[in-house]
Amino acid sequence: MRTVRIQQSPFSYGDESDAFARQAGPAGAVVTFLGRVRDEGGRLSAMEIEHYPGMTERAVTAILDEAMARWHLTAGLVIHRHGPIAPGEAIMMVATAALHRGEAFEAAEFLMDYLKSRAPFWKKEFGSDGAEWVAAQDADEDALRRW
Amino acid sequence: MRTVRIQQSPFSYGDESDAFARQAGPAGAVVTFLGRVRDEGGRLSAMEIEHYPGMTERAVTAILDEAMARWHLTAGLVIHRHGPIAPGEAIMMVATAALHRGEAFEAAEFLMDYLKSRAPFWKKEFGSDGAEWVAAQDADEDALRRW
Amino acid sequence: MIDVLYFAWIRERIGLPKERVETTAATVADLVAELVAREERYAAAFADTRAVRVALDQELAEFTSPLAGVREVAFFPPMTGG
Amino acid sequence: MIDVLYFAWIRERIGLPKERVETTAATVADLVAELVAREERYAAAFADTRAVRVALDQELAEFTSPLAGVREVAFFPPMTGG
Repeated sequence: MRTVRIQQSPFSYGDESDAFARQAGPAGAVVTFLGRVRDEGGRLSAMEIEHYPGMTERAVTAILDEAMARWHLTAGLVIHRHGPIAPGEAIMMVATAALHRGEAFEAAEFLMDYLKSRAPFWKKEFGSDGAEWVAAQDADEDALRRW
Repeated sequence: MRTVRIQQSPFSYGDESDAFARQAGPAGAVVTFLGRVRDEGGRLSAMEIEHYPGMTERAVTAILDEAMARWHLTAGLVIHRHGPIAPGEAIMMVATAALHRGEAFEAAEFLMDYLKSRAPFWKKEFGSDGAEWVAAQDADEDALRRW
Repeated sequence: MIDVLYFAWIRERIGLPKERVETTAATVADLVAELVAREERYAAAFADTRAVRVALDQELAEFTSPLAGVREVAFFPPMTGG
Repeated sequence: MIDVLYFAWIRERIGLPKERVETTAATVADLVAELVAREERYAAAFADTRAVRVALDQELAEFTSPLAGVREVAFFPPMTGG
């Protein structure tokens, strides 16, 4: 079972995790990751995520398909929001289910590394110093090399 | 916030994940892991987990304390069941929260590796071939060497 | 005619998210050269092409990629999802 | 007097989860030797001590560890949690 949702609306980490585990089949291991807006010690008042409708769904689905094939996942999920998001709110989550824990963990880390620099999302931060586009980190690009 | 629960009763992965994320403070990254009883293609009818009351809580708390210090977690959680558990049911979960995803993932994997071979739990499987204690795997012991 | 899309700070510098462009450019690099020659705001957006990524019909591509048969070109900064 | 606890298949082979033992054994290995000399079921449980782990007062220890001051000794197979 493969699920990709690109949406503006908030989602419930608990409800999504629960629903994912229920439909994950005979998997012994489920890993979920939740990414949230940090408040950077109060300096960040909001974040806005721009994306590329159409390409986003294609790119995320391709990344998830690769992870599912490579680590023999019984289920995989990516939810990623766009639009305005407040500090503390969820930005995105991934979930992986596999027979063994090593596969579920590796697939989840792979998904995060690829979503970070290969899915067409751009973060803009609004804070007390004004608005600024988040710069890509060399470390994020380097993270892809291990896969 | 550090939570260790050793219990016989089932737990809800969704509710626990949600509650964990809510109290995880300014963490940008939350990782949760759910371990379940596999049905081994229908050959397994039940599992029973024996533990060492007293030592279990001490050992699990020590492992979680080490993970929280080493990866600067803002919150950490381990729930582990004992007693009879049916195929498909949850055995245990861990959750970690950190500022960055790398720390949350590493801490969760460390916790799993250590819980697997350093917390006093023993699994007995009941199946069509009778009952058998699960043997420890050399690979589980090897997994500790990377930390 | 080709659809050209801009995202994030590239969209902000050029001042629009999308336009139709009449071009006979053979490659992405040729198209960029045409745009840069048009107006200062394009020159500003493409001042450092190492900071610009390109997709052709919604697949990541290179500046050397040919444009033959392509209907949609998108320019954007390195992605920051997750 | 010392409390001795057994878990999993070691408990099953010996046939009880816990007993109080009168001993002057200096180390864990000495205690195991005393138990093995008692009855066949202890010999069966400790036949391969590479497959037996020990905890002293709820902390993992070695067969060479001294028993002085220890109140609770536990014997069990390699753990299989998680």
